Amino acid sequence: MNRHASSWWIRGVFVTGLIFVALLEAAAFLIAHEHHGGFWNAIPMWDLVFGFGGAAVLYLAAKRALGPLLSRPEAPMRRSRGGRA
Amino acid sequence: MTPSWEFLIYHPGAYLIAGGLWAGLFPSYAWATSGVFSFGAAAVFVLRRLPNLDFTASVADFHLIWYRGDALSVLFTVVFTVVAGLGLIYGWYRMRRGEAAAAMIYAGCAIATVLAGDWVTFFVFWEGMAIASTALIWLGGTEQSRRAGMRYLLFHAVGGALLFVGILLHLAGGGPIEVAALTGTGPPFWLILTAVAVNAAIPPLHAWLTDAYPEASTAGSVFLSAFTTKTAVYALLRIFPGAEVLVPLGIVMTLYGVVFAILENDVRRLLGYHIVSQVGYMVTGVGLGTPLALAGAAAHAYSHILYKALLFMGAGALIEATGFRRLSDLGGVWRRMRFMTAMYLVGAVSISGWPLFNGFVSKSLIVSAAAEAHAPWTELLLTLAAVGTFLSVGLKLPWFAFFGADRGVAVRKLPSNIPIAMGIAGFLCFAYGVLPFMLYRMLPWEIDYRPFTFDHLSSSLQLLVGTGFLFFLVVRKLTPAEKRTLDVDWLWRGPLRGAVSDAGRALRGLAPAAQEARRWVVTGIDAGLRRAAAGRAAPVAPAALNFRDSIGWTIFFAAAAAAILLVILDRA
Amino acid sequence: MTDPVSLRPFAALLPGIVAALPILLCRRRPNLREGVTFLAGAVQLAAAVSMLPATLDGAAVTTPEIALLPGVALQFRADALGLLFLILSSVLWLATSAYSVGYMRSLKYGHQTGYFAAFAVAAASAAGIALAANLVTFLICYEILTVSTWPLVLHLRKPRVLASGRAYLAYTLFAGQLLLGAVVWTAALAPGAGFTPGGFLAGSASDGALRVLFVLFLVGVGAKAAVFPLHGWLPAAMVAPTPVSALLHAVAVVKAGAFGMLRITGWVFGPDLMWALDLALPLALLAGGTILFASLRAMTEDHLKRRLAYSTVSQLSYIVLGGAIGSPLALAGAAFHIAAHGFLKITLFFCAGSVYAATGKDRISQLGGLGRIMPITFAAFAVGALGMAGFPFLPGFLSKWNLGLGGMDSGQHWVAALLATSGALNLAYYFPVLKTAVFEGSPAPRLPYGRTIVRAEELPPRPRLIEPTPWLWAPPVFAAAAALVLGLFPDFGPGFWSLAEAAAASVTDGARDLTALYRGGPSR
Amino acid sequence: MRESLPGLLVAVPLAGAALVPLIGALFRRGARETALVLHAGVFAIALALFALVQDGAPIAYAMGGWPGPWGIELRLDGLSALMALLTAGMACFAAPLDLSGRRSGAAGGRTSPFGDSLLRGVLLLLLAGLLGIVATRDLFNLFVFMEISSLAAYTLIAAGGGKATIAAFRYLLAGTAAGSLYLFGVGFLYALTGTLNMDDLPVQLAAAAPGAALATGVTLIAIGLSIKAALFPLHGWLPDVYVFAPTATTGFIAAVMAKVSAYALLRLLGETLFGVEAGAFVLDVLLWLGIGGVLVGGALAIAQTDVARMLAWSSISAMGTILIAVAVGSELAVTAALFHVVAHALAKGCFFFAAGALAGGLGLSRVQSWAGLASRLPGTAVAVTVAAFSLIGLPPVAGFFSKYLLLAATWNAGGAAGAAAFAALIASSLLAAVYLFRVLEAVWFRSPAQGSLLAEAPRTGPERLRLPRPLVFAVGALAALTLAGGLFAAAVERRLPRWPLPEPVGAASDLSRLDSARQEGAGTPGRRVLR
Repeated sequence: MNRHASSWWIRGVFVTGLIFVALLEAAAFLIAHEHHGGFWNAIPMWDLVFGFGGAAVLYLAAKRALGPLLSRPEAPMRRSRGGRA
Repeated sequence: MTPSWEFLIYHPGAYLIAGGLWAGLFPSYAWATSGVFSFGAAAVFVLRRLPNLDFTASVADFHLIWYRGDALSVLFTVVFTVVAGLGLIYGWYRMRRGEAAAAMIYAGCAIATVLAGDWVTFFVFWEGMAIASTALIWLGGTEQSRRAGMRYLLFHAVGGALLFVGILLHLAGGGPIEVAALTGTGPPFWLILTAVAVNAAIPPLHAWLTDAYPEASTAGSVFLSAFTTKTAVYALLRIFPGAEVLVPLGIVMTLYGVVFAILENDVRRLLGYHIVSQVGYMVTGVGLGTPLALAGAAAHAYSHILYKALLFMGAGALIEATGFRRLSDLGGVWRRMRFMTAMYLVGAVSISGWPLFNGFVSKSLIVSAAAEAHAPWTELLLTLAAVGTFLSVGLKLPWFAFFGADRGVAVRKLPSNIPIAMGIAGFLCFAYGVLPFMLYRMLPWEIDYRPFTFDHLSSSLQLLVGTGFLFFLVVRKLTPAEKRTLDVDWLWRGPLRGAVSDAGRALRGLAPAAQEARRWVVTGIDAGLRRAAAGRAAPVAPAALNFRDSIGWTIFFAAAAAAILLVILDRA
Repeated sequence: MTDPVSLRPFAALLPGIVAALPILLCRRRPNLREGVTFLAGAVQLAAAVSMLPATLDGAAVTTPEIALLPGVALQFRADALGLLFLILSSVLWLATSAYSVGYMRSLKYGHQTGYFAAFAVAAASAAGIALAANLVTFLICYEILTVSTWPLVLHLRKPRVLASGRAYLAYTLFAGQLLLGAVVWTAALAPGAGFTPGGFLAGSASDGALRVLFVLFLVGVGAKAAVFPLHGWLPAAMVAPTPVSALLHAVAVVKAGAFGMLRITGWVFGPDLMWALDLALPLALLAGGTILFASLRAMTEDHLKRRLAYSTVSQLSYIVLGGAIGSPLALAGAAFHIAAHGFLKITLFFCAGSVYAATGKDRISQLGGLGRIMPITFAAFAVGALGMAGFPFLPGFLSKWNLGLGGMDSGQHWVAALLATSGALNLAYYFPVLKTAVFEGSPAPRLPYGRTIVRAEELPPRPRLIEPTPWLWAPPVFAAAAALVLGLFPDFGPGFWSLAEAAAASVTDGARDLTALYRGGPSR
Repeated sequence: MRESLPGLLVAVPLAGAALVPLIGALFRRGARETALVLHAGVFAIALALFALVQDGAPIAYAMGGWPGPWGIELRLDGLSALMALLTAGMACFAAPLDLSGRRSGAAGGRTSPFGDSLLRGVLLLLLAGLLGIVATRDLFNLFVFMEISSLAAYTLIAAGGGKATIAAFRYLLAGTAAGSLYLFGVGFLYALTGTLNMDDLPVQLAAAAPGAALATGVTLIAIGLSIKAALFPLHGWLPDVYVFAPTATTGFIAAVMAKVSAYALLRLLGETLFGVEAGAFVLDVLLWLGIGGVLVGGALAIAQTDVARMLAWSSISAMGTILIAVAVGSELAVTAALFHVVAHALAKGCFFFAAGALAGGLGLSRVQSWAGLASRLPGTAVAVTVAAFSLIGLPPVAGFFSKYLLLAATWNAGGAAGAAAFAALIASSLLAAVYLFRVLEAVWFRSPAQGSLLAEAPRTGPERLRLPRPLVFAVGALAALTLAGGLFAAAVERRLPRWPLPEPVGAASDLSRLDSARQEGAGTPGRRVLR
């Protein structure tokens, strides 16, 4: 059906997310203070960065490092793409 | 305490096991009835808050504490009962009676395991779970499910064997018969820990899970997702609170699971990796050993059972509706199964730790406990795992399965029991998320923890949003490939299996040799003697005497003996 | 307590022998003939049970000595271990007789009269082995058992069967002659050679001589107990009709060997002497090796009965292992395993035979889907398989548990590990049978291209049940039920567990209350 | 009456040997019946003697009224009474049979040149000779009886015709050599001591200096009797004789003849000459030869395809067994030897009668030709099975108990030789199991070959296979006795004479007591220290 739906989604989520994050960061900067644990919690916007960066690290670890190493083709008999249009 | 069988009245597991046996033994239509009755009865006694009593009974000369209703076991009993009921509803039309029977017995055994007060009872139902869940996997009905079930069974048999030896060593060393925290770190400690680690799917002992769970039927995997690993978490909480070795193991689990989940294509296999990951939190919590951490582990197990069941139901609904089980075959079906999509998303946000959902209130207990225990790296890595969880379960899976490019997969209408079960599960995830004290007050450890601080909310949300940014940045690269990821199960599906079957074959290969040797001994003597005797024992020839002849030899020997003896005696 | 002297043990021995003649005479009236068998079995069982109270009180009903030769007497005594074996074999003889009726008739086998007659004699000689009070009596019954089972092994009279029969004889007669030598030797060392709890050979000869004597005994009874490498006859003997494999090659004959092993280690040498002579550990290791070897070997067998046979090889070594270790719990576990394995293995053999009688299939790979059309049979099979693996509260568990604890008592911690490994291996070779029979075999539904999930409604319909005649399914159900009862209440009925405990306590001077330490309930 | 019984024991069959052919010649019939009566009478005499000597006192009969040591004395003690009883008993089974029976190997059709009654007389002569060997106390008289029995045996064997004639001739060669050697040996002893009386000889020998002459005498006697007893490696005459002789003859001589020679060996070496160094030495040699015989006989029996030949080699093995026990010579060993003599005689007689009946009457001589026997001749099959069990030594038949006693005796003997004998006896059982279970397998579990006699013969009706009634009686009775000997082993054992024998009445001998080990071990199983 609509094969280009994904771009619409991405755009929407991006815009909404950006606004949300901006508000969130502002509030956090103003209100939040009960940090504990590692020194990094004192870094502003740390959580946002960590969410992005952490996901990137995991993505890279999985897709770039482990994927080529560990991915093997499925049994040829079990391919299924395009079976049901 | 005099042994009695009265406990059977109070034992929710007994109802489920009895119901399962009934369902298995009698014609098909009986399973639903027995399911309702057994689950209902179990639920009644759970709702009556389970008497905090011990019941013992004597079986086979073992005086067993069949039932020990303290707070920890009650917590798990409650959630097990709930999820058993949900699973029965979910599988109402899908399950055939054998499957229902296996599922009920499986659930009953899990409940009985956590209620077991002594090691023998514990072992009994631990093994019972393994058998019943194997049957459940086998009832998936495909060749893959049968093979995976066999591997699963063997893996658990090894685990059970370790547990058996560990218990024997523990008892022989004078340890108490009650299941309690082990003191000392001798062989029993490590044996039992390894056995529990098998069930808890701690890498590298985890691959049975991702191998077998996707191969069960859709309803079967809902049951599977709930009991075995969480019983192991219970066992860790009971037996190994504060065992420091668990912290690194747990952290490894959390990350291992998410990394593999990012690579995974099969829906339920992906979710299976997330069981590994989530149980990692609990393992870490047990290892941290502070009351908050232990409470967090217990609470997270509780939450996890609910949302993971919901996720497996969602995945199952997807598979049932479309017939496909891999992300690369799916996409864009949300319009045709909106409710199911929504409920799946509830599960996804729960597991990802979104505020207002139950994962948030329990996972944060463990992370906070790590922080309070001044284990910042633990905290950091657990947070990293949370990021990965959201990335794969919260974003990748729904994106490629429900949203994303619509591949026009036909979706058939599902019977209403499926949305009902998912609805209840989703509601529970949400309810505990907004009313965390409902969960906290059941915990065996007194905790004073407020999840909904602004700081906590804001950091969680930032984290999730940050992850979301990355996801949409690399979404095309995340497109699941039609590939299979090698995991440690390669070891025993490949070399180890080969080694065992080679050993068997080698021994079998000895058989012809042994048989040949036997034949040589039995008939070879025969044939050899015949050959040897061919001349000597031949029938009489009408010719005159000669030395080839037996009479000739006789006379020769007689004469020779006489001569020799005479010579000897003459000398003497 | 002095042993009451009575002729009652003969009442347990004679029915089988006496019945052989009327069985032969009733050749033309099969129902009457089988009636005689049942009557004999009932009398034997009743006689056995009647001796139970005295035995449980710690006294053994003993017959007067019947002198055979100077210093050689025939004497029977119903002590705890013997009575355990006797009651087991009596009960299972009755069950197997019923099963034989169904099996032999539904397969229309010939020579049934000779079959039942030989069976009766074999049952009687098994009873004689159980009750033998001295080595000579044991030997005589042992040899008669060999000879009386030979026609049963050869029942089908095909060339391959004849070859197996020769292998059977080659092993058992060879062993019997070595046993004869050992018995003569022992009788020379200790006149009378009566079984004495705790052994009687200590100090009677040099260590080296006693070791050689033990090796003779080991080969003599070890061949029947199918200890590696003397196990070859057992799989070969699977050419016999299934009831024969069931009773004789799962219970009577092989148990006679394992039982003899217990007698030798516990009542001739005695655990203390075994350890003093450094024989206990090698024997235990040999038994352990047999357990592992046979388990691995069983996995490679596709022929169901042969797989069961290798399983028997493995399981019998549990008993040998317990006898070798000789600690109270290990002996109790080993003695109890005689009964436990008896019920479980006979269940499995009955099931294998029922499948063969109903469908003509005897290979595991052919069993696909049969579990769904023979649910009773395979339910019983599942009980047997789980019990073999030592699943809790099936009887195998109790024996394994005690063997493991007994091993630890003697400092042999590896025993527990071995038993656990063996349990896992048991699952590995029994459950594929269930997997194949119950969970596969119906033609797989043809899935639409790309689909990998079977929907409920696509599963094939349940086929019609083909459970055979009750004569064929009732005995396995009985045996499985008995196994369940025995697992949950090991003292139910004849009190197998009490007997096993009493036997172990008598050998080890009752030095320790067996149950106190580990099963005394909560320690608070 | 009591005192004359030993004389009657020999005289009755001797007279009968003349009487029966006479009746046959005069009346044409009645010879068989007369012979039967005489056999029964001899058996009755033997039985009476056996019963009478149970009190331990031997019964002596001085021939011609001349007492020993100058006269020839016939004396029956427990040992000889037992042998006499066995011999006379086995003869009773052979007596009613057709003594000129054809064997499959015999040249067809031709009847014996002798009349039936003559052969019956010869059988009585054989019996008289054997009983004489058993009864006499005189060395030369023993030779005479030995020759009588041998000549009678040659005749009976040759009556089989065909190859039996050749076998008989070759037996004659070996037997004559044996007799000659024996006679030489006796000559040496006589020259040395001037006496032939078995009671007097030890007394005289004690006075005589040991030397080469004595040793030579002992050795020659031993070799001569060993040939008669078919002791390995002097057994060569035996297989052909047992295979080709007529059924009745085989059954009889296989059961007792070699054993009577073994008895003579025991008498002479174990009793009369035991005090002589050479006598003890020869016994040690005999022990090892016995071991060799046990193994070689058993092994070559396996190699046979013909039932009778297999049984013949089995007999060689059995003679080795008996000689082992004789050579061990303790009380227990001799008891064991005697038990084995009885058990083996019964079982081997049974088996040979059956084998002869099947081979001679039906042409079933090969092991494989017995396939399916049980379905056509079930009674014979059962009897053969019992006999086979006894030969192997399986309980509960007689052979088991003799095997047990033999093992106990050899074990008690100790030493390398004792251990070797022990091992050899166990091995012999295994070898016997190999060749006898092959027969049993064929009999019970193999199907007769297509077209063979057993396959064609109807199972019921007048056309069904049957054996001659006297044979059925012999086979059945011997099998029953074999079984009874096992079931009542204690009773049998109790009636066996004890060794060393009680002090001979009126003998001045003290040499039979020279074996100190035996005296120490009196009452308990004896232990002769073996070299």
